[in-house]
Amino acid sequence: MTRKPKNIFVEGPISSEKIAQSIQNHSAKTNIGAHSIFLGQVRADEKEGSVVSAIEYTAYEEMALLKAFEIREAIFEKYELTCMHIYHSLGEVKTGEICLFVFTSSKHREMAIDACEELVERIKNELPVWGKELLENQGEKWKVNT
Amino acid sequence: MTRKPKNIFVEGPISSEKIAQSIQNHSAKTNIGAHSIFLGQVRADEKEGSVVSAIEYTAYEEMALLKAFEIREAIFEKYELTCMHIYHSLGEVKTGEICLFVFTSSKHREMAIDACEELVERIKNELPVWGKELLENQGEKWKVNT
Amino acid sequence: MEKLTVKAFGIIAEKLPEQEFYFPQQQDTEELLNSLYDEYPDLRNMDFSLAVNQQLIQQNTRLRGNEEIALLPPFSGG
Amino acid sequence: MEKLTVKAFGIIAEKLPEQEFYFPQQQDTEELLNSLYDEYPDLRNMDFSLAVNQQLIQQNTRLRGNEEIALLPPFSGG
Repeated sequence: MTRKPKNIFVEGPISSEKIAQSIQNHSAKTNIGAHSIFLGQVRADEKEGSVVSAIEYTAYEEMALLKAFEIREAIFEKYELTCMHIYHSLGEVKTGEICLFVFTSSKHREMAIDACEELVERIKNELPVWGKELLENQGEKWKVNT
Repeated sequence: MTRKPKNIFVEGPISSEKIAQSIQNHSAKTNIGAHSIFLGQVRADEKEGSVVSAIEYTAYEEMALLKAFEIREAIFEKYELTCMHIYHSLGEVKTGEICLFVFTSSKHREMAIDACEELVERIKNELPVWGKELLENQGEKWKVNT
Repeated sequence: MEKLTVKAFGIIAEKLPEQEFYFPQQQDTEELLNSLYDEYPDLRNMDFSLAVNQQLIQQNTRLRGNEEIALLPPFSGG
Repeated sequence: MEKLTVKAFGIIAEKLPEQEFYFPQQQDTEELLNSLYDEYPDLRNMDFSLAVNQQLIQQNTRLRGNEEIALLPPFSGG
């Protein structure tokens, strides 16, 4: 079975209902024993005398999807996983809302947990996505990942 | 502020709606940047010529709550966390259903991820909880954690 | 009169006539274990730990009176 | 006639008159960078990587014609 690049981008925030639905969808897969989930949430950081009210995400979409596919394949190769899902927001995501949802499932916990952690790290470092922090005083600041 | 032992036990499976609600409840905490979630799901393992259809959980509840509290305190001490939640099922949980829900939140991803992993490990090893696998052929087998 | 409350869990509970019962007070956990083995020989071949008043013990522990003793097979939660 | 398609992202896009534009074909990415620096001096002080046809490049890379070039400031997704 060949896997094809699939869309990872979601317009706006990722809802808790979507996350619940995604978890629910796995109840039919009774060889799964462990799910590991990572969620990125937009913080109200203080910046330049104001406070972040939202982040506006843009991406080089074609390249990001190719890269996400390459990362998926490498992680599937390295870990014994049943499923893997990646969702990243585009456009505006307000503070307190979810902008990244990474979900790995496996028979045993170690595989699911380690794969999820590596996936988050690679997504942050390798996907051509940019966040612009929108401040309460109408200012803007390009986000810098640490 | 002193924290008190709180109940971690849920009768029956943990629903995806409960997980969604728990995620949603954190949107007001705008100092959170990362959530790490672990879910344990009951597997349909083959056992003694049959297949697991459910696990029935029992616990030494008073001791388990004391121990969970001790673990919580140690993890809060070790990692910079905003929140930590632990839910474990008691009674019958069918294959494909969720029996363990561990949820950590932090400003940055490393703390949330590392704390969640350690928490899951300690819960599995240290909480006086037992699972009895109920087989499709009406047989029963006490679960052994590996 | 002082007495111990013994609680059994998991597979151990299935090997004893009752899951919770009173037992004569003992000096320490070693004496208790020997008395339990005499009373319930099935326990000899079983793997379990002891908790005294909800604290897991690793070595022989003095009993002062009216403790709650738990017989805990290997945990298998999660 | 062969030409490059240049796409700019993030803070780089804000420093250029357009986010996507055509640019005369160049021999390799080093020549391209120098031409871009001449045309858009603001780029000189900026930190960015190049992708050629959606592949990040780490060193000077030969261009054969009609490539899609992307100017990518440090990623900040998640």
